[in-house]
Amino acid sequence: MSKIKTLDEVAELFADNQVIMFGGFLAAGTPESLVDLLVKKGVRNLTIIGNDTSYVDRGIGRLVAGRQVKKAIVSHVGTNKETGRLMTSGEMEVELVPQGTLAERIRAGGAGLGGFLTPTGVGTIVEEGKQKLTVNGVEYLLELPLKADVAIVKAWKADKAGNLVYRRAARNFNPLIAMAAKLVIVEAEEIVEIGQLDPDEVMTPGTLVDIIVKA
Amino acid sequence: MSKIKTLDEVAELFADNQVIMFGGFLAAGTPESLVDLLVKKGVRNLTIIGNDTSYVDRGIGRLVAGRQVKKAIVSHVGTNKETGRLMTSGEMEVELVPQGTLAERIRAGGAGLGGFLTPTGVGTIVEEGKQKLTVNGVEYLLELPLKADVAIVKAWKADKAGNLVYRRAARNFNPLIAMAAKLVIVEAEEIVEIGQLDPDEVMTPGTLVDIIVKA
Amino acid sequence: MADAREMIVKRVAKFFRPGDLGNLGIGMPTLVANYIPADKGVMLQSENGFIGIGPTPKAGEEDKDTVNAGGMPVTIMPGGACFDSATSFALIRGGHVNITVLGALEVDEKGNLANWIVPGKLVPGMGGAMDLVVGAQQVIIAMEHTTKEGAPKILRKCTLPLTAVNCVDWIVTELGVMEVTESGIVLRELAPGVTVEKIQSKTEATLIIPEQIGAM
Amino acid sequence: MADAREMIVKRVAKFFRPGDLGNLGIGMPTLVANYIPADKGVMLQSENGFIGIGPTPKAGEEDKDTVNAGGMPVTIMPGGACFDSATSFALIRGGHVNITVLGALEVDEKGNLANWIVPGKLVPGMGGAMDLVVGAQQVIIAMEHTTKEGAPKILRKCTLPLTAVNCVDWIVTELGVMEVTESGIVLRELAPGVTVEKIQSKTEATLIIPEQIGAM
Repeated sequence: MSKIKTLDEVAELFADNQVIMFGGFLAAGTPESLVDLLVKKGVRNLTIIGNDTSYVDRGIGRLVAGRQVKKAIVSHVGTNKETGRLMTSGEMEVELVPQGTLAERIRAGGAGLGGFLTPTGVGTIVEEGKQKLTVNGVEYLLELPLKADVAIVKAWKADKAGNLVYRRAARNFNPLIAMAAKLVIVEAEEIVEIGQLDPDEVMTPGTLVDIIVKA
Repeated sequence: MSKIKTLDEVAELFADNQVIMFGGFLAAGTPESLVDLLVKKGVRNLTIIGNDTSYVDRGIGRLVAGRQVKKAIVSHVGTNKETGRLMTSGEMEVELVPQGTLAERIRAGGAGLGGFLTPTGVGTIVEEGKQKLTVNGVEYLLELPLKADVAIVKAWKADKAGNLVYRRAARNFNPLIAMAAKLVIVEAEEIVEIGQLDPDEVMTPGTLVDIIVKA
Repeated sequence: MADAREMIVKRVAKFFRPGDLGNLGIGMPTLVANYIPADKGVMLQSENGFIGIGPTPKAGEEDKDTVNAGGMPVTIMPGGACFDSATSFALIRGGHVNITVLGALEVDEKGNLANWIVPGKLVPGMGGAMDLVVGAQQVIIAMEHTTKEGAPKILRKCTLPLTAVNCVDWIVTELGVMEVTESGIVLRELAPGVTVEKIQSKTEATLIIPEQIGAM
Repeated sequence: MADAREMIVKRVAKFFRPGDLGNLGIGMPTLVANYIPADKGVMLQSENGFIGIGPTPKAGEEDKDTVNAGGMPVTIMPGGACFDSATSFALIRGGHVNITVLGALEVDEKGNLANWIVPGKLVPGMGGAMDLVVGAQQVIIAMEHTTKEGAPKILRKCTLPLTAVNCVDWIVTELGVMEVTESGIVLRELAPGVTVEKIQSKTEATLIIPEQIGAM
């Protein structure tokens, strides 16, 4: 059964209220065709998890601007003025998470860990509501894993088995979210035959990937 | 200042009582020339941390057979009968750690985490002496990070800046230990010029590597 | 006994569905690979660091870096992928492995498993077994039904130190196929010529006997 | 003011030693790169996923995938390496970054730092700043000594929500160089024409004045 699908086929898989993890740092490494699809389909009340809310007119930021997002779990919103506005007006909930903690929470979700102890955020408002543990005299916050219904991943190359290679700074959160969601949908710039990627260059094993679309 | 050293120069850096992390799974991916050096120098009372104690006559197992090890933190000792004998006679301490927990503890050491929660080992003798936490109704063990004085790493290719590429199943614990030790010594099969490795194929950034020797 | 093992691994192979990622333990479980059709779309993980275990290489064509978790030379199939040990166990612990097949010293009716230590006698270490049985979506135990001395290995309660609690889903032996459920161990299939009385007589736990029992 | 910024970043650049891995925050800290000699053997990390930030590409030669943490096109130097965000912050949190340079809204005499939020006014998110100041071996604050209105930014106690406690090692402003110690903030260097009285008058925290003060 081929993993390669058309955008029309993929559109069926998105629904209101989904928790969606997205790859990308600002706009680099975000699957724009899949975001197009989400915008076009108009699904609402989404929870989005990823590094930032990008720009009003690029990347995941377009979902924010289109009021499709109920909650964003991100590390940075400063480049998208709509996020700030909707956050202040109470129309959208924003959970700000330190970037390293966010990456690690997604990794923990994908790796079956129940949480981890980080020194980041101790003594700041980030610690509010969190359990604190002292290990060997040092105080840490217990941070909990994040998982999602769907991950939308941007790859440079995919083979037909779903093995992925990312390029430069477009890697960012993509390999992490590909481990942490029930359904993993990949937008690849190039789709190659099985055997064309060397096993050592693969950054996400194909068994994690459910669906591939051509960018 | 070049990172490339001779084995004689490296010999100076090993000492009794060091905590040494080693790459390798059974004998694949262990830096044999560096183990030769440890055997030849005869340093003693070492604590070794890695996947297993390999075989009596190969890999890190040679240090065990030569009674150079005070304590081994490993997941498996079944292939080295000397480990079993010294463990039973009380001449060597062995801390058996589930393989995934071991890998994650080393990663946590390198990543500045204070520990992590894993379901592995709950309800078994592995939980003895460990803190248990319940998160969202599931019980986890709190496992703590591991760090070392020295990591001995086996790479396939290294560039002169210390960027490393591993090959096939010889990767295993090598990238993890390269993050978790004060001094990182790499044995590379091939040393290439800076610029000959594509930034996307590098598996361990060169800034983590202190010393490179040719295998 | 060779026939018993062959019957067990052939049956276990049938659990795999297209697209599954499997992990086979050392020993008898490894042989399951021989009975999964190559065109079925099943990938096998080697927990030392790759997905896509292929056939044993020909003599002289072994690659020192391409070995399985038992240290034996193997090959990597087209479409395979390599990774480090933390990622390998992130895949395992994170539920990305669909089926793991392992041997056992003891299994009990709560699905508890003991397969890594006989205190004072055999202390090889747990290796990856504890993570595999906690993380894999389905845990299948492939073993001979009793010890060499004929003592039952399927018990009311394990006596050896556990590998994990409540983790086993299926037990396949030369006598039959059993499913571990919340109510206990249900007999699902019997091997040819084996009666319910015979399999129960070699099992300490009381088997739950459903109306329909299949042929193994 | 351009001169002030240039003086600050030039001085900060001198903190870097051969072999160091540095991370420069967005804004003024980014300019520090211009004053680290290319042959010094310093590598810079871009926390969105690589080590080896190189010069801005020529117009038309930008690569959409090679951008810095501010989203601006950059290049990757020979000897650079790319990685995912978890690895990027493992490097940061794990102490593998030697120096991070960041701006500040407020710093206090305990080395507390506030640089990510002005409640109700400016809520951009902390991005990577909280991890950087906790994880980097040395935290250097590069900022103008006072606010645009002339109010002190080096305080007895920060009033804004913190980025981290007790994390700042050095403060470099257009008036001088200060080291944050367990006893308080020690004045180490004065800019040309600046007196102890002048820098103290623009600083809320009481500076510790050693016998020797260098020239910035």
